[in-house]
Amino acid sequence: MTATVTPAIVTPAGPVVEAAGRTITYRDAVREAIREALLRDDRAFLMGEDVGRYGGCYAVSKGLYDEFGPDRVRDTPLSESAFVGAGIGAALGGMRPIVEVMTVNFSLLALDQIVNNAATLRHMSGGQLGVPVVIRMATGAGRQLAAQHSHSLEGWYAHVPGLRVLAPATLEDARGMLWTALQDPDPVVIFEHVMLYNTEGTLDAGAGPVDIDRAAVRRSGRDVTLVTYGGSLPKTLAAAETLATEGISADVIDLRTLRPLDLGTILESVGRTRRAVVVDEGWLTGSLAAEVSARIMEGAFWSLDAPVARVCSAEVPIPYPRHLEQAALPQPAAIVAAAKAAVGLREGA
Amino acid sequence: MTATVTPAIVTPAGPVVEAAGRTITYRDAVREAIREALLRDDRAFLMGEDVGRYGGCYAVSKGLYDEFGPDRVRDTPLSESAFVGAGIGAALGGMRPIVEVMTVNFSLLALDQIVNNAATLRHMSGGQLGVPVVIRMATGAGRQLAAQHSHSLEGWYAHVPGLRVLAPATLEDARGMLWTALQDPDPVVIFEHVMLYNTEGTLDAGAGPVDIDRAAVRRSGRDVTLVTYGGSLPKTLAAAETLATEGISADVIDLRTLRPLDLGTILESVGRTRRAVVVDEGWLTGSLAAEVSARIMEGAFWSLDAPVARVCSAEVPIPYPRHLEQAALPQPAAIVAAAKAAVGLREGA
Amino acid sequence: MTTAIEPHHGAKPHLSRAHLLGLLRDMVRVRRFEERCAELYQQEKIRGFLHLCIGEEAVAAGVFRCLEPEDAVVSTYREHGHAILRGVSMDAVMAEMYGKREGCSRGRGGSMHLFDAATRFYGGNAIVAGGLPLAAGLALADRMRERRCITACFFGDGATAEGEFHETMNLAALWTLPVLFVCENNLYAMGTRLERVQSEPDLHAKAAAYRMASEAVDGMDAVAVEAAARRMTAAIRDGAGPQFLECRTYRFRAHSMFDPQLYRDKAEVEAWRHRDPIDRLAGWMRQTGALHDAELDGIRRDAEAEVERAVAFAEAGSWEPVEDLARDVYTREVRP
Amino acid sequence: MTTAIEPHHGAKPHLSRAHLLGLLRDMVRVRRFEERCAELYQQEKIRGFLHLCIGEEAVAAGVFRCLEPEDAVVSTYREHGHAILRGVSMDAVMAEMYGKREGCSRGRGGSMHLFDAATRFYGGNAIVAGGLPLAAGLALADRMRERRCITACFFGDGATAEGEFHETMNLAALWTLPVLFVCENNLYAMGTRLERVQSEPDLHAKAAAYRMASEAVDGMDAVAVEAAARRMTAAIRDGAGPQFLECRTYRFRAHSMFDPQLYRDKAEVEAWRHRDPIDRLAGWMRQTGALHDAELDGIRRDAEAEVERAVAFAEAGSWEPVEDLARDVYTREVRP
Ligand SMILES: Cc1ncc(C[n+]2csc(CCOP(=O)(O)OP(=O)(O)O)c2C)c(N)n1
Ligand SMILES: Cc1ncc(C[n+]2csc(CCOP(=O)(O)OP(=O)(O)O)c2C)c(N)n1
Ligand SMILES: [Mg+2]
Ligand SMILES: [Mg+2]
Repeated sequence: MTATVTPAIVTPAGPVVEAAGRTITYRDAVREAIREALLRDDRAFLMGEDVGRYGGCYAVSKGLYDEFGPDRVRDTPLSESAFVGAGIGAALGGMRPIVEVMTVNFSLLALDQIVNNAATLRHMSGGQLGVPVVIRMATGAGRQLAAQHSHSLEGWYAHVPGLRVLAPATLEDARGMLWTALQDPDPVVIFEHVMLYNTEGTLDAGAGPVDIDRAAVRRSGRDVTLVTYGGSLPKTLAAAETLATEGISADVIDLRTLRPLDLGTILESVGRTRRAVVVDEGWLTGSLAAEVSARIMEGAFWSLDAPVARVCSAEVPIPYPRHLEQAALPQPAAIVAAAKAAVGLREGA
Repeated sequence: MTATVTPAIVTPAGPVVEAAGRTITYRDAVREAIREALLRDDRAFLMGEDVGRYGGCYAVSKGLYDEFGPDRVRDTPLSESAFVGAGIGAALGGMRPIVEVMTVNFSLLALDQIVNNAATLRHMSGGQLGVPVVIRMATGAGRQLAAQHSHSLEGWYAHVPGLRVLAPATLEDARGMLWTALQDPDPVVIFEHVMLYNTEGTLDAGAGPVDIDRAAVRRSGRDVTLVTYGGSLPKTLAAAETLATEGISADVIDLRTLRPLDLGTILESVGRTRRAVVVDEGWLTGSLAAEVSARIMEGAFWSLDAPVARVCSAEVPIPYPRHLEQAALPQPAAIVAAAKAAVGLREGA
Repeated sequence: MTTAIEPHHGAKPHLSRAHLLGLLRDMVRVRRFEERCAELYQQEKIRGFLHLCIGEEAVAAGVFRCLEPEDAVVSTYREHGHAILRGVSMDAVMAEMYGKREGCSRGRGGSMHLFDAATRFYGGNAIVAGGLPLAAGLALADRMRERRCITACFFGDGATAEGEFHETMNLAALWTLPVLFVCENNLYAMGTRLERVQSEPDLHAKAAAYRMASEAVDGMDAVAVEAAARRMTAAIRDGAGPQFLECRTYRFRAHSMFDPQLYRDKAEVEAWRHRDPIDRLAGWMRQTGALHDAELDGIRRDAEAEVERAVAFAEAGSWEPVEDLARDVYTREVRP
Repeated sequence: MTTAIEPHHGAKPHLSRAHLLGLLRDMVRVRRFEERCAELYQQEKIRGFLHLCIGEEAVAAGVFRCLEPEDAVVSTYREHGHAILRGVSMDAVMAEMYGKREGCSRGRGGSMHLFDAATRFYGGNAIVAGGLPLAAGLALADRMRERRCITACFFGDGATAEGEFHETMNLAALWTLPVLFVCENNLYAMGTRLERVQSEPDLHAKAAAYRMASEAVDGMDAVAVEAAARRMTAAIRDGAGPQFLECRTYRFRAHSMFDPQLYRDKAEVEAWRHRDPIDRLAGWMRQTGALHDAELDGIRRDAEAEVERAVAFAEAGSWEPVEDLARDVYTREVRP
């Protein structure tokens, strides 16, 4: 039995035209992407806790078990290390596993496999072995799930050489990144923010794979660059909207790929606006936002008219009650304030 | 049975006078610190793989098993999650466990316990519970142990609210930080760089507990601030020495405590020198050095005469052969070059 | 799948009428509390994840009768019953469900993270099997401090597949730690049935791999649970080392409030409902003349009243001020 | 502690003289290779951690006779013997020990990380028990691709305490994956003896917790190992699911080159040395007239020559240029 990969009519990378679109949720978009993968590549299969009969803890894989059966939509025991490691092993063995970990907090139980095996095997074997596994997981807060279900640890994954890390923030990316990731001969980790699953929008019926090498400018402006990704994109766009009403126009950059970072897009923008605010749901200290800030320091220091600011989560285990949870997370008001402070600091105040 | 904590003649915090000192290794200093803890506090015990009969994989606990017996120097099965978690539980139950994890790479297997339990229990329980555990582990490269034994992940731990993270780089700190850490009602993680264990020096016989709240200025200078910690301190001091011969005088700051960061000391120095280089054995992207750079950006942007530079590890799983391993790690020459570049860039080149 | 232990068995403890009434009262209180929680969830007074133990009350009722005040408890995210029967005030538990400052975790934890230092109730742990190492550690501390108490550690059938289960079982058995491992086997881990994820679905048999004593009991029978737990806790206190108690039970409701239960037949649920632990004990007591209808009504009314008081308490509670968000992350505040 | 399986047993495979000579040759090659490595370590030609399997050669000798070229292998950091008997060229293994570009991992891995895609040798894994999930995954891939091959997965006694062992055993048994789990029980995990860290020191008994077939054999007896491995691999190929083979063996040398061995008596080591797997097979063959002294000398000389060729190859090898440090971190180079 040899691998069958069916070529499909692939829409070119880039924003999909909204014409002929249909209304769909982010969750549906992820599901369609998984379905396409299972249809087109018989080496692909989905594996994880409750992905099958239950339909996925966030209902992402609903219906796929009935369509593809228990082999290709494979329920696993509660054993994150074993099934993530088995995904890595299956990738070594020529499959294209899509492994779902319910939530980034639980991925700590599988981190040994991801860091010590998936990320290192190619280099450590002198280039002989490849691990084309895709690991998807939910991340982020906002559903009042408290301190053991609300972390945003994607910055940690972005620290690890050997991994590629994606954070789809739009319907197009939720729909398109998976197939591209599956073509990657190296391990890819995809973070889906829990607050995005219910996002609705219009997606072209022919929407397909997207490029995963470049950050996207989601809104163009002159005065300040707002850099963000994932679940913070809607908040950042809302902040940009507010800023616009106050006469400040913002470039909004969606990183999309957290590793490797597309520095070109960031530096080009900061070179124009001379100010930047980085928005990231990770805890402030040691956040991915720190890396972006340091890179801007290194690559655009002489263009800066103000220090790069960060809007991140408060340094607390996320608490349960809504008012405290929301207070702990980056909010549009804080982004607006940081952007205004940056702009106000023009000409070395 | 109630807890007995024997007061000891504690030398005041701060540099220990070298008079009346004896020659001793970093390894010996850590051992003495553990011994003191076991002698003074009957709630303290050491637990980990091969800490007992074997004497510790880096020979740190040699002799302690014979002196204190199998209850207080407790060999564990190979099960990082269970014994680190048991340390957390024992701390909840009123003990003062010192848990040794052989190497930071293996600590990934215990990360769930450290992040989801140790770091969150106090906050999540509304302040009712405390976890006074101390977790020690070796970190870093330099012994040609290759890609699964050479990571420097202390920056990850420094990201987690609820943890305190220490990196003793000197004999005094190796000797003195443990007792202070054991007095902390919250979890403390201590990183011992593998290349420091054999470091020899003179230590005052009465050396004891040291403060863990402040960074230390290990060398004073005017032209540039070099910020570092742990195993990179000797390299950074060597670089400062070279710089001095070329007429550049450097402040060398040893962070000592990686969380919470002592920003005051860093910003005071950078305010004077107006330039900084951060040296960190972690992989560049997402390193602790990024956080330090971002903090300097935020706190001292207007004082900077050059972008803050970073000297970190190359973004590769550390390879085995010596020439490649050394090429992957921060070296004095790179630190010197970065410092000279920063100084050369005076007056906005 | 159930064992032969029945209320009329010989191994049972002193089954005074008062004792049986106590068991019944315990289960009714938990049941009523959770039914009310389900309503409050619909009203959005309670948010986040809510896991009910309705149908499984006999386990907590039986086990907690065997614990002393100095003993410790480690539980899961399905722990309302455990907390209440451990003696955490229902007011404080309900206020916690609301996220109010008067809650037993100051509102920070919610349904999944109930804590109470006074009764040594160590959570409320929402990482499946993540509580087990804590239990071993608590027991180790008690042993090293020469306290004669034990730690009861609850977890589900799903947890037994996790590495942390295995590592902790070995550690506890090796060090003969005073832990009662209570596996609440309700046949499902979320939507996945036991046999689909366990190569050995006879869970208590796993204890043999650690030379740990184990037993499986009918978890729908509070008296059977208590009888087994009493034997085991006595053995643990006598230094016999940890014991593994598998309670075969069933949850009548969804896994959480987001679960359409497509993975099991209504008929299966119905069949188990016929074994409702409350009806069963009440029925048996009535048969033997140990319970009159009026008494059961009284128990229900009392529970109802207690729950309503708790709701009122929670409603009247206050919100933690936002300025206190970072309180209790550390004891000493040394932030930069 | 050893089982009754002896070379003169009935269950043994075709014990042709050539076959026995082959087993002997295998063990001698590995032994000589590692003795030379110990010398090279003293000369600082080899650095880092070096774990020798001297004394344990019968395990690899017996098991690898039962593998087909398409089968996969997952090993530990004590894997020189596994790699060599799998068929990785000794030249490439020795060059790897030196860290040379001609090494089987391009010099990047060293002693603990031997890899060879051509013989499906998947490491060389230095996280204890970290290889087990990989083995399950490889076997799953083979099953899904309808390849009839199996995966042999080696690990030590110490590994069986880790959560990853437990999780993988369950997964493999549940999915009837074609894995041969080979536990090299040498009684010690570093300096810690089995009974001090395992509540159930009879390791093969642990397989029952997963309904997995298991067996313990005398791991100092290559023929016994081969006989058991042959039965088990045949069963696995026939679809019987994973099998657990415990080989009771002993390492004659230190855990690594940094180990003063304070944790065990010289007498214990001596006693085991009397069961040296090479002497034992040679002695038995001599007794039965299947081996002449000259032949054994020949085998030794051949091994010696092969090892010296490998040393020369390694010495003549080249260093990866520093500019290629970041090569092979990713396939596509898309660094910023
Ligand atoms: C480590 C981990 N993995 C996954 C989850 C998500 N999850 C929460 S409850 C649950 C099912 C647990 O089943 P079981 O142990 O039988 O307990 P029950 O819910 O039936 O009481 C799962 C998969 C989790 N909380 N933690
Ligand atoms: C997860 C992990 N913990 C600890 C270590 C350190 N370590 C390396 S080998 C070893 C002993 C392993 O013993 P065993 O599994 O019996 O194998 P053996 O060395 O006896 O062949 C230990 C503790 C490690 N490599 N990985
Ligand atoms: Mg269950
Ligand atoms: Mg061993």
